[in-house]
Order: sequence, then C-alpha cells, then structure tokens
Amino acid sequence: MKITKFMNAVMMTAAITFGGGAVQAQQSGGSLVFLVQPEPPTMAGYVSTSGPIGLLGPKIYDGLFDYDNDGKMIPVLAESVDMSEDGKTVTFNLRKGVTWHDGKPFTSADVQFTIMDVLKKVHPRGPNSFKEVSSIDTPDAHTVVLNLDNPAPYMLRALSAYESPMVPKHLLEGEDIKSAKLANNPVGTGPFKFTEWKKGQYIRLDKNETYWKEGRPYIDRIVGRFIPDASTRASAMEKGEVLYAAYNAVSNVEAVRLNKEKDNISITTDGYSMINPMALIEFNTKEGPFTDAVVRRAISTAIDRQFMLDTIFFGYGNPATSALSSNFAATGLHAEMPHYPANGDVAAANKMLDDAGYKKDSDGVRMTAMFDLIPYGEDWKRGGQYIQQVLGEIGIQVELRYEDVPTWLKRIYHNYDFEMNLNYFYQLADPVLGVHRHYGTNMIRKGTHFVNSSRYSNAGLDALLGAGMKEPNAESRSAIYLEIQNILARDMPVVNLFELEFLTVYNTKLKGAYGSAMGAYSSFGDAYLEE
Amino acid sequence: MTNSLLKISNVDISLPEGSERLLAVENLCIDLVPGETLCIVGESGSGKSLTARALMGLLPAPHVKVTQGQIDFCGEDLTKVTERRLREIRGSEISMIFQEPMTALNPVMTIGGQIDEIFRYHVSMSAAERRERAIQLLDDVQLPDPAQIVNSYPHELSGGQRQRAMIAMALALEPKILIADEPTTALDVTTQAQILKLISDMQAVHQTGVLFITHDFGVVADIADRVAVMQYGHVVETGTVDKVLNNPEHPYTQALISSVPSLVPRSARARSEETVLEVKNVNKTFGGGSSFFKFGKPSRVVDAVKDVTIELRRGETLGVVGESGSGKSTLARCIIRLMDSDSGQIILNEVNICDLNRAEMRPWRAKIQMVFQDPFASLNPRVKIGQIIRQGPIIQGATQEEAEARTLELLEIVGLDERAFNRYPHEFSGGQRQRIGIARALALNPEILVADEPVSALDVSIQTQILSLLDEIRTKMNLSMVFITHDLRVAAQVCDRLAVMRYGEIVETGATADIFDAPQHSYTRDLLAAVPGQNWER
Amino acid sequence: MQGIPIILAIVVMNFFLLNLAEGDAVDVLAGEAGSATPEYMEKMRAKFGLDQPLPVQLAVYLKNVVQLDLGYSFRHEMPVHELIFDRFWATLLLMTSTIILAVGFGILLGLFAAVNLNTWKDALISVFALITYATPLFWVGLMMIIVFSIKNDWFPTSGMENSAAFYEGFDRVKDIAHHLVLPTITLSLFYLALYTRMMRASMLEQYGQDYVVTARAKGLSERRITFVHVLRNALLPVVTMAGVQVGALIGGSVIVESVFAWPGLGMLAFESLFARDLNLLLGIFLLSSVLVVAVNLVVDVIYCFLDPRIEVN
Amino acid sequence: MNDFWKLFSRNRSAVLGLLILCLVIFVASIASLIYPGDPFLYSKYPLSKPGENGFLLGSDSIGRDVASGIAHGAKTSLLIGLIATFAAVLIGVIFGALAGYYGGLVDDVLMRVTEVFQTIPSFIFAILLVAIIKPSIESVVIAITVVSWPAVARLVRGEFLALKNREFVQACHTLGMSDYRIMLKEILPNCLSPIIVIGSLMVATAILIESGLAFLGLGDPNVMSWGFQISDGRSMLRVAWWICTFPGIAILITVLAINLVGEGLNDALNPRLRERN
Repeated sequence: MKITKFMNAVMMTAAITFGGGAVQAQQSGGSLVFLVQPEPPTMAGYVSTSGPIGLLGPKIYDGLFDYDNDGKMIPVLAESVDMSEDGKTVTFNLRKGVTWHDGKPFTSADVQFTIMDVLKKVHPRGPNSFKEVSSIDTPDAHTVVLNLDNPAPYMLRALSAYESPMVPKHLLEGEDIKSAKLANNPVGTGPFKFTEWKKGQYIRLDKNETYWKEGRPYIDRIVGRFIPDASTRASAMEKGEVLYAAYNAVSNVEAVRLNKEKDNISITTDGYSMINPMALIEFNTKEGPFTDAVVRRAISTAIDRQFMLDTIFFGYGNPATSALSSNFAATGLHAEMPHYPANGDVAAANKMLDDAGYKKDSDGVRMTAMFDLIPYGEDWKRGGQYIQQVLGEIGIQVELRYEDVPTWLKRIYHNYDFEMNLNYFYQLADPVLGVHRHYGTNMIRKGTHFVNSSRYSNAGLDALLGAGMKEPNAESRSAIYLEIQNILARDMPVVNLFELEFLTVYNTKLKGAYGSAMGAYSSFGDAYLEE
Repeated sequence: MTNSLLKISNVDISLPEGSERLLAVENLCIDLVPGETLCIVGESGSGKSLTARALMGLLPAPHVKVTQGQIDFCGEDLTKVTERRLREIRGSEISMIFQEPMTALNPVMTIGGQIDEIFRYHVSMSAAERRERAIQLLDDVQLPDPAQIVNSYPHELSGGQRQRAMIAMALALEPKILIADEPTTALDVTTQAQILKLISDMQAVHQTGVLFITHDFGVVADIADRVAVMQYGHVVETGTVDKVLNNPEHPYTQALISSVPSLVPRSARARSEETVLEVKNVNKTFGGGSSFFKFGKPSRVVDAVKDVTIELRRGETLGVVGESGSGKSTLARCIIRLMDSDSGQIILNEVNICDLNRAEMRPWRAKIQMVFQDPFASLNPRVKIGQIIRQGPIIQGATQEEAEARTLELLEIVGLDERAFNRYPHEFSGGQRQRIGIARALALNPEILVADEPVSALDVSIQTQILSLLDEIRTKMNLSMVFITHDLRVAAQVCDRLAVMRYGEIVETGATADIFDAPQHSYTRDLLAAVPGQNWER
Repeated sequence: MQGIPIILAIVVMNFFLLNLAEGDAVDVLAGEAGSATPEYMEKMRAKFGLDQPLPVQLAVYLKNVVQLDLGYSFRHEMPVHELIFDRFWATLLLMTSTIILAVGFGILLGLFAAVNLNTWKDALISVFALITYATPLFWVGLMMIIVFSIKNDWFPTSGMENSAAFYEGFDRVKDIAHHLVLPTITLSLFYLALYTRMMRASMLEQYGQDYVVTARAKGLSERRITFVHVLRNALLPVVTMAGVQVGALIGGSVIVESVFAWPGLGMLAFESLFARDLNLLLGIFLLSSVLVVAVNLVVDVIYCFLDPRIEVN
Repeated sequence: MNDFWKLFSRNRSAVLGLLILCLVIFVASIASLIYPGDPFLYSKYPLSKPGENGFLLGSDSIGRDVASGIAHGAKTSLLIGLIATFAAVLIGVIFGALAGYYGGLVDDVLMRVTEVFQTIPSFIFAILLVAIIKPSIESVVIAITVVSWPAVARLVRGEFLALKNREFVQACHTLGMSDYRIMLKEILPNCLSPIIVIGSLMVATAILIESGLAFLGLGDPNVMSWGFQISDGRSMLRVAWWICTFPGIAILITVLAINLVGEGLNDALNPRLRERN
C-alpha cells in the first residue's frame, strides 16, 4: 500500500514535469527522454561516425546543411551554396549571428578548420568525402570557398551535422584533436547544450537559449538514456519512460507489438534513406571452398530472403535483387539481376552445384565451411542458423562461429581468416560512398574495416567504378552501374541478402522529429512534445 | 524412606526403531536421599546416561522417551508434569554437569553470562546482584580471580576450570539433586581429584543429593555412598559402596571389579642387557614457524618434548606416564618418525633413524610399529580389515599370497574370526578394532611396539582383555614395548619400568615398583596421590 | 595486507588473458566508426601505447597502479578512475542492499524454518528457497519488470534515477531508493535462498550440540535457547559464506545490471571487455578485487565480534 | 549401498528429485528418437502457439520446434554441467589435497592461487574467458570449470587437513606407505561424501551459469541448449512467451531436482547434518 502511494507521488511529479505549457500547436517545454543504444564511448562526432554518437552529436553540433526526405538540402549553418561551372570551386555563405555554446561567434575560420584540420584528418569518412578539397579560402567571416582538384558532386551529400559536424576552432586548435577535452564536453552551435553525462545512465542536454533559429528548440531538455537489455528497452518504451527509439533500439518484434497494443506508440521506417543498410554474406574469394563463383551463386539462389525478412525482421525490409539497394532506383542506378530469387530455389541451387561437378557424399555433403556471424545480436545469430540449415539442403555443411566484436573484426578485415561471413553494410546515399568500398581492388586494405574483405579484384570492374565516380551525366552513370551490377551478379564476391529497414519507435506525443532525411541523426530543433 | 528426594520406580526408556535393543533402560528402580551420593556404574551402552537425562526430561524426543514407570521427585511425578514445571525444576531443583565441559558450555557466551541466565530464569534479582552472585559462585568453586573469569569465554579456561565453572552453574540455586554425568572422565587425574573433592565439599554444604554416573570404580570407591551397577539397561546390583565393591553378588559386578587393574605393581622381570632403542636428548617444539606469505609475528612456541633421553631393553615394557600435554604422545610420534624431532638422536640397531630420509626409513619401519589410542579413528572406515593388515607386508615387499597368509595368521593370534578379512571396520566393536590395530602393527614382525594409550578408550572389561593380549604377544614375539598411558593402574600392571613426564620433560625414571613405592619427584608423588580409589583394594 | 599480492596477481593474470584476445581497442573504435584507414589506426595504436611490447605495457601499468593511477581509457577519453568512480557507488549501493536483504531475510527465514521444523511453514520456506535458487536470475528480472513495472505501475523499469525529472536532495534519495527495489530483490533472491538453506542447516546442527542440552538442563525456555544460544553460533558459517560470495555477487550482478540498466561496474566490465578497453577493465578487476578483500575484512571483523574464539589481529 | 539407499529414501523430496532427474536424463537420451531431425530446422510455421501446427510446446520465430529444442538441449545442459563439474572437482581435489596434505609452503602457494580465483568476480571472469576463447561449448565448460574449482579446493583442503592427522593415516605412515598412495587410497575415499554433495550442487550451478552466459549472447550457436533457447526467445517474451518460458521451466526443474538430490545425498552421506534428534 505504502509503496503504491509513494509511487503515485513520484509519478505525479513526473507528470507535472512533462505537462508544462498551454495547449498549442507547437508547445514549448518538456523533457524528451530517448534511447541511445549502446552507450557511446565519447561524443566526438568529428572523430567517429558510430551510431550512438550520431544520435547525440547532431543535437549539439550543427552541420552546414540538412537534407529533407526527398534529399533536398536544407540550409543550416550555411545559408546557401554556389558551385562554379567546372565544379571545382564551391562557395558557402554562412549564417550570421551564430554563436557557440560558450558564447564565441561562429565564423568561416571554424568551417575552414573543421574541414581541413578535423574532417580531412581524423574523421573516418571525411578523407573520402573531402578528398578533392585542396584548400579553403575565407574572404570574410561569413564566406567559405572550397578549392577542389576535381569535381566532387557527392561531397554535397555529406554536409549534415552527422557526417560533417562543424566544430569550434578555438577549442581544438593546437590540441591533439583525437584526445581533446571537447570529446567529453562538447561545445557546438546546435539547439541543445551539453549538461551532464552520467556514465552508464544518461547524457543530458539542455535547451540552447541563444540558438540562431528563432523560437527553437521547443523542447527544454533532451536526455539520451542507455538501457543495455533489449526487453527492458521495450518495457521502458511501453511505460512511457522513454519516448523515442531509433535504429532498432526496440527490436522489431516488440516495436510491432507496441504499435499494435498501445495507442500512444507508433513506428516508422522514415529517416534511414541516407543509410541504406544491406544485409549480405562476404566470401573469401582467395582461399577456401568459395573461390568458385558458381558456389556463391548457388548460395544466393538457395536462400529464402523473404522468409528471413518475415521471420527475423518481422516483415521490415526488402529482398535484395542486385548488388545495389533498390533505393538507388530513384537515381536510376538500380536494376534487378538474376540469382536473387526472393523465395529461394533450393532445387535450382542444387542443380547448379551438380552441374559444376560438386558431388554429394553419402551423407549428402558436398563441402564443409566455417560461417562467421556478425556479433550484433540474436537476430543475426538466428539468421545464421537459418542459412546453416538451407546450406545443409544444398550439401554445404557449415559450422557457425559467433565471436565478440574485436575478434571478429580482426578475423575478417585483418587476418582474412574466414570463409564466409554474415554482415551488413551501409550503402549510404550514393554507391560511391557506400558500395565502391566493397568491390574495388584499391579497397583491399588489410586492417581497414568494412571494405573489400573478399579480396575480389577485377580490373574491368575497377575501371567501371572509377568512371561511375566521376560521371556527371545521370543516364551514362546509370549505364555504368548496370554493367557493374551485371558483373557482380555473375561473380558474386558478396551475396546481398536483403535491404534492411530500420524501425523508429516513438511515443505519439513527440512531434516534429521526423522531417529530416537524417532521421534520428538530426538536430530535433523542430521537435516538440504534446500532451 | 520418607525423606527420599527421588524415587524412580519401574521406568522403561524406549529406543528408536531399528536400534540394537528395544529398551535403553528397563524396569529401573533407584532412590536417592539428601546428602547422599549414589553412583551409577556401568560400561558404555548400559543406559546410565539416558537414565540421567530422563530425570531432567531431556531425552531426545520423540524417539527416545520414558514409556513406563514413575520418577517421583519430592512428591511430583516428573514423567507427568508439564514442560513448564519441568523447566522450573531444571537448573533450580535438579541440575546437571556433563563429561566434556568444552562442548557443554556455549563457546560464544561468557561464563558470567551463562551463569546469569539461571538467575534470570528462576529468581528475580537485579543485574548487579546477579553478577555479584556469579562472582561469588565462581569463588566458591575455587576459581582464581573470579571477577575476571566471569567475563571470560570457555575457550580461555583450562579443562578443570571449565568443569569448575559448570559446577558453579549447576549449584547456583542450591539444587536438591545434582546429576553428574562422568564429570571427570575428560580430566587429568590430579584435576579429577580436585573436582571430586569440590563436589563432595559442595554437597556437604548444601546437603545435595548427588547422582554420579561413572565407569571408574576408583572414583566410586572415593565418593559413593551407595552404588547401582547397570548392564544392558538393567540395574543388576545395588547396595552400599562397601557391599558392592567388596562383596559383589552379581557375576557381572564381580567381573567388572576383577577387571580393575590393581595399583600394586606386578612383579618385575629380569632386565635384558641388550638395548634395542635409545632416545638421546630429543627435542621437539611446536609453533614459531613463520611462513613465506604471512608477515605477522611468529606464533607461540611450545616445548612439547624437551631433552628427553630414554633407553629400551629387549623384551622390556617401558611405560611413559604423564597427564595431558606432558608431551608423551609427541615423544611416541618422534620415536616412530611420524614427526621429525628438532634435535637429538633416536638409535635403533645402532642407526640414528633421525638422519634417514623417507626412502631410507622405509625398511626400518618394519622394526618399530605403533598401536594407537582411538580404535575408531585408527582404522580407515573405507578399507576392509584384510587390506588394512595386509598392506604393511606388501609395502615392505611381501607377495600378495604371503601377505594374505600372514594376515589370516594374525587374525587368529589377536583372536578374531578369519571372516573379518572381508569386513569393514564399522562392523566391529571397540575392543575388536583395537585387536585389528594390534594385528596391523604385528604384521611387519616388529621388534619394538609403541603403544599410545592403547586401552584408554575402552571399557574396563575390554581393557583387561586387550592388556592380556598385549602381554601374551609380547612374550610370544619377544617384543620390546614403549607404553604410553595416563592411567597409573594400567601402568602398574603392564610396565617393567616407568618414565614420568611433565611439560615435555622426564622428571623421573625407574623400575615400576620402585617408583610406586618411593617416588622421588614431587610431581610423581602428586600423581600417585591423585589416583582414585587408593584406599580400596580388591 | 595479504590481499595485495592477490590483487596484483589478478591484475597480471587478466592483463595477459586480455592480451591473448584477438583485436584491440583501436579495432573496436575503428569498427564502430564505420571505417578508418590503416595509417589512422596505427597512429591511434601508437598514441595508446599499444605498439609497445607486452612486458613494457604491463610494467607501465603496474608502475601507475602502485602510484594509485589506474591509467587512461582511450576509448572514453577519460581517466579510468573517473569512469569507475560513479559506477563504483552504484555497485556498492546495489551490493550493500542485496547483502542486507539476502543475509537478513535469509537468516530470518532459515531461523523460522528451523524453529518450525517439519511443519508446513518449514516446508513452504524450503520450497520457496529451492525454487528461487533454481530460477535463472534474468528470468526473475524480466518477470519483475513485467509484473511490477508494466502490469502494476509500482516501480520504474530500469535505471538508477528518473532521467526526466532530475530530482534534487531528499527527493533524489527517494527516487534512487525507488529504482533500487527491483534490482535488489532480483539479485538477492538467489542468495536469499542460499542463506536460508544454510541458516536452516546451521541451526539444526547447533541444536544438536551439547551446550544446548546444558541450556535445557538450566531450565531455559526454548525461545531463549534458540535466540540467545543457538542463533549466534548458527550465524558463524552463514557469515563466512557471505564473505566468500561477495566475489560471485559482483560478477552475478552483470545480468541484473543489464536487465535493469543499473549503472554498475559489472555492466561496465562487460562493455569494456567487448571494447578491449584494457585499462578500464583492469581497473574494474582491480577495484572489485579490492572491494572483495575489503568486504572480507569486514566479515572477519563481524566474525571476531560473533566468535570470541577468534582473536583480532 | 543398501544402507545408503535406505538413508537417501528417507528424504522423500530427494527421491522426487531423483525421479525428475532420471526423467530429464531419459528425455536427453531419447531426444534423437522422439525428435529425429535437427532441432535447428526451421519451418514455415513461425511463432506457433503450444499445440498449434503439431508443435507440442510451440515454435519459435523461424518455426523451430521448442519441444525438440528442449529435448536436445537437455543433453547439452546436462553434459555441460557434468563435464564442468568433473573438471572442477578434479582440479579442486588436486589443489585441495596437495595443500591440505603437505601444508606449509605448498599450502600457502596453492591457497593463494585459489584465493586469486575466489577474489575475481567470477561471472565477469567467466564472460572474459568465453569471449576470449570464442563462444563454444568447450569455452563455456572451461569458464565454468575455472570459476567453480576453488570451492572444491577449499573443501577438500579442509577435509585433508582434518583427516591427515587421524590415526589411521598415521598408521599408514608407520607402514612406510607413499604419500601418493595415502592421499589417493586412504584419505580421498573418506572425503568423497562432501565432494559428491558439492559436486551435485555444482552441476546445478553450472547449468545456471550456462544459461546466464547464453543470456548475454555467449553461447555456442551450433549447439542447441536451454540457455540458447532462452537468449533467442527472451526478446519475444511478450509476443511469444512459450519460446523462453518452457526452457526456463526446464532449467528450473532440473536445477531443482539436482538440488533435491544433492540435499538427499547430503543427508544420507553426512550424518552430522541429519535432522535434529
């Protein structure tokens, strides 16, 4: 009895905190508690693109632009961008009157420093995105001129707060950027200021009262909570302790249930179009049982992609139909290819192997192999176990190996000590950014993660990839990528399984958080809470 | 008798199902008058302890209980009164002391606290008064510095002091009856004498009726007014101490009394000229070692054996006598190389066996063997008798067949059936086990036998049998023997010569008869004086 | 004092074990970041000192530890002691409340069962103890959340304090206590069962001792015999056991911390293991070993207090 | 043996435990007969409720038969428990026997090592071992062994300390028996009872540790075990309770049964603790 009473008192206090403000279209105030999974090591979004940092960084740091769901650029710190005729000079006009959270003004020098000394040097993807930038001029405090060696149209798609956060020069200059204090005490220009990080519990951000955008943000406080256990995350969501969970922080099965059972909880697949995650199997093409493309094609043919999506991901996602995500169809780069049957065809796969002369022994086994699984949770383990069974049906007996992340990374990308590996890659906003790294000969980089671990090397393909990167004409580019997909469907160094659809689960009282293509990786400056 | 304190009539005490016999005590009739000491004598299993418990209503219910008869205590039948009344009586009108004061006292409570409880439960007194009374009581039982002892814990006192404290506790409320269940059995002989005196002194002051349970006829002779002899749950004979001790009627009583060894040493035998074992200046200390990992101060050093020199001639039995802690067992273990002495020599057949390492020692093992005290602890409960006896010869190099033949021969020598070969120790009685222990020692044809209190755990009738067995074997095999004992009666009957030990030192050696007749050392005199039942000689 | 070589041995052993593992902190950081160039990773390794030979790394670490410096977590860009400090209090809080609950109730239940031996009360307690002993911890935890947090809105699902309200002062204490309830119950159930069973057995053993007969012979009531004589003696093995279990308790809390998002050392250890955050993990092993040693010291003191036979050094 | 059984059967709950345990062992041994297929085999009927589509205890998210998993998992869980316990007892007996028998420096060194393993937070250490070796049945067994043996070592050391000065051991010395033989043939048989009791309880604990490791995702993906089933089904607890509830119950009753048997063994083998007289 006593406990209940005590409980009610606490809950009421909580309710009061949530429910401040008048009933309006866009209310101010309130605390947004959302799930960050897992807890990030630091908040240095300029050093790491790791997911949890992405959830918090863009609330603190602004980018030059944001992107809407159609891919259109939304001005943020840059009010506009001009590109010269030859594509080799890019000029940003910066917003005036923007200040850092510590009160210092934001100027072109910050942008110059960020791109040249931070992103190009220590950011994991920055060196690629800004590869062509040779120097930056700052004619005045609000104008930035990028001088490029070659045109780089894809660069303009990498200017979000997540990909390229603008960082304060005055706090980083002269420091070792990777170990600067800023990593744990971030100071940005974004709508929320960093207040407190209780390790193991939460990161608390409070409203930036001097945010450049009038009346924004609406929310008083954003708290990113860390809950290691998936079931508990779902429970916290169900109970309303947290209001927003992106990147499958609440598992699909629970998300679907909550959506169905709870009136105030909804789900969406929006906000992931810049990510394009693709589940796949990487093969060791240099040694072991999978050096022959026929075997790889047979495996691709046998797997029932739709079954995996339906059972493991509860219907979210689409079967892969080529090496590229169908999301690239909008830009004309995607085409359906053979050997990607959505429902799998074990008989056809068996026939392919029979024809190629792989005989079954008395136990029905043609070959044995070790199958590594990405150590990112039980969904992937379950997927691996399904594939194990299917491969058994076509006479390939595999043993599963599920190690911890560091061991697995070392094995796949450093030692190449694997035969086949279940994995997923972000294909990102453009194949140049997310797909080329998987197939190019120049991307066989021992020790670099998430590149060409199959060690597949094809001079013809390399040439096509190079052409695809530079080709400005959409139609010619489409033709180039059609050829690329044909080659990959034939050689299959990687068997694409399905395009993942991440789910965002949210409490319906949270509004206005879904307009950006960056989804959860956006600033939440326009988000508000409605009672 | 009208002034009878206690009248037990026709009492039966049942045993749990599946026990050896149906009733622990059958048709028991005993009475007790104030100021009287009634000794209940009997061997283990006679039911004497259960009788004592029955009086207090402390039988281990529900399986063991009084099924019939009355226990009339000043007009009340203790078998009928309520538990509440029984609690009132316990501690205030009837109290009890036990054999082992260490376990009978609560180890985590002060002596004062344990005495205090009696007052709290039976009379109303202020805390200060109770404490004062407790100190007074401790003083009455002649404990030194009672004001300090009242705050001590049991482990801080010696065995005798603990028993005094127990008596103080028992007599706190001047009970009408004191039940003493073998109260001196665990004590040294000199302490025993003091405790017995204390009990009779207290009894004289308070006119307490004492029910004294013992197996020791010496003690009976010293303190009893009347005696009841029990066997298998029956009282076979009662009467005054004089009548029972000097004119026993029942054959069992007669047998028991004839088993009590006499204090008059047996006639000495001719001493051989051949020395078989020489112990020269042997020292052994315990404690004091500090190990590699422990940085603390070294622990207390105890001289267990200090500069001991003895000589054993062929065919001779040398008795080593002393009280507990005198170092006699340590000496025995040093002689047989169970322990390494710190310094000195042990010369066997002109070889100093102290210098031998394990492997070198092995052949010498056959020459010197040991018989242990506790017949229950000295046989491995998981090994069959045959194996126990046989393994010695096998280790010494005999074949299986030889060892087995020798084993069967030995079983016969010690008076056991050859069927014993395939049985486990728990199937045998204490006396039989001691026979097995002797057979094990003899299996190696030793020249010297070291016997460490070989009969002290045995009932008196069994004791006699084992002693005569040892005697028989000694003659037959021309054994020389080192005989460790605390019991001067046994020593008198077994040993040719005696060495008296105290605090690790030998205070006196000499022929047994000489020592008994004219002890030189004051300690020897004290020891002899403390032997109970001196004035009674059957 | 004796604890120091043990703690050092633990650190050294874990140091080598962890270095046997494939992959290092840089691999993990780079893996999480999506991609990184080999040159960048080499630079990071040099910065973290991971390019040094193992004995040198160990020597450097031990030298720092001796100076009470637990080193730096390159992953969190923070000194290890700062990272551990907050977590340490959370662990200590959970551990203390668990020990109090488990030992306290275990003793009470065991006592109650022994006093009511072979009655339905004894049977009920024994069944309860057996079932809680046999139920996997995480199952209890998940069920607790569903029953007491979701179905009945009595307790929060997880965390250590309300992260929407941020209470101050006494309200915060209340709030933390409120969050503490479910994890404590979950973690203590297993140990509660253990201590209940031990206490019962210990009581029964003590009831058979001679001093109990003496106490009865003195005419004491069963109540006093139970509570004054038997209880204190029966506590001794339970207290010893509680000391031995502390190590297991800290480890066992990983699951409870995970289920209830309790920000303790166990979860931090789990995460730092998979991040190959060597300094941090060693720091945790060091600290929790110190904690175990310290608790055992406390247990020794309690034991001395309970048992006069043991002398205090 | 007869005496033993008489004592054991006096404890009715121990007999019940033994019956349950025999049932579990029986199910484990005939798992391949009643569920001949691979327990990992998926089907087209995911998330069937118990009784639906011919699944006695329902099916999981990719249509695997939960009942088949439990039957096959019984074998794994019991084997893990038995092997880990056997190994832990072996190591513990060696350490404890040597330390207790020889005492002195040997005792100091061995007990310090034991204390090291007792001071380490054991479950974290188990996680560390499994993660480093790679999650597999072998590594789980190794981890459980490594965290379990110190308890045995301490127990055996205590027994050896108490027994080594008993007169029957001294008698063996006087016969010139070798240390090895004294330890193995004379002392060890006398401390078998407590070892059997602690061993039986360790089997139960091992099953619990395995499930705990599996809960944290550290199980062998190739081998069906109750721990795996639970870790696989727990995220679906609210949607398909049967996936992890049935294996959870299987663990519960097995651990319970083993505990009951252990208690019965304790009562029968250790007369000191027999009920209050």
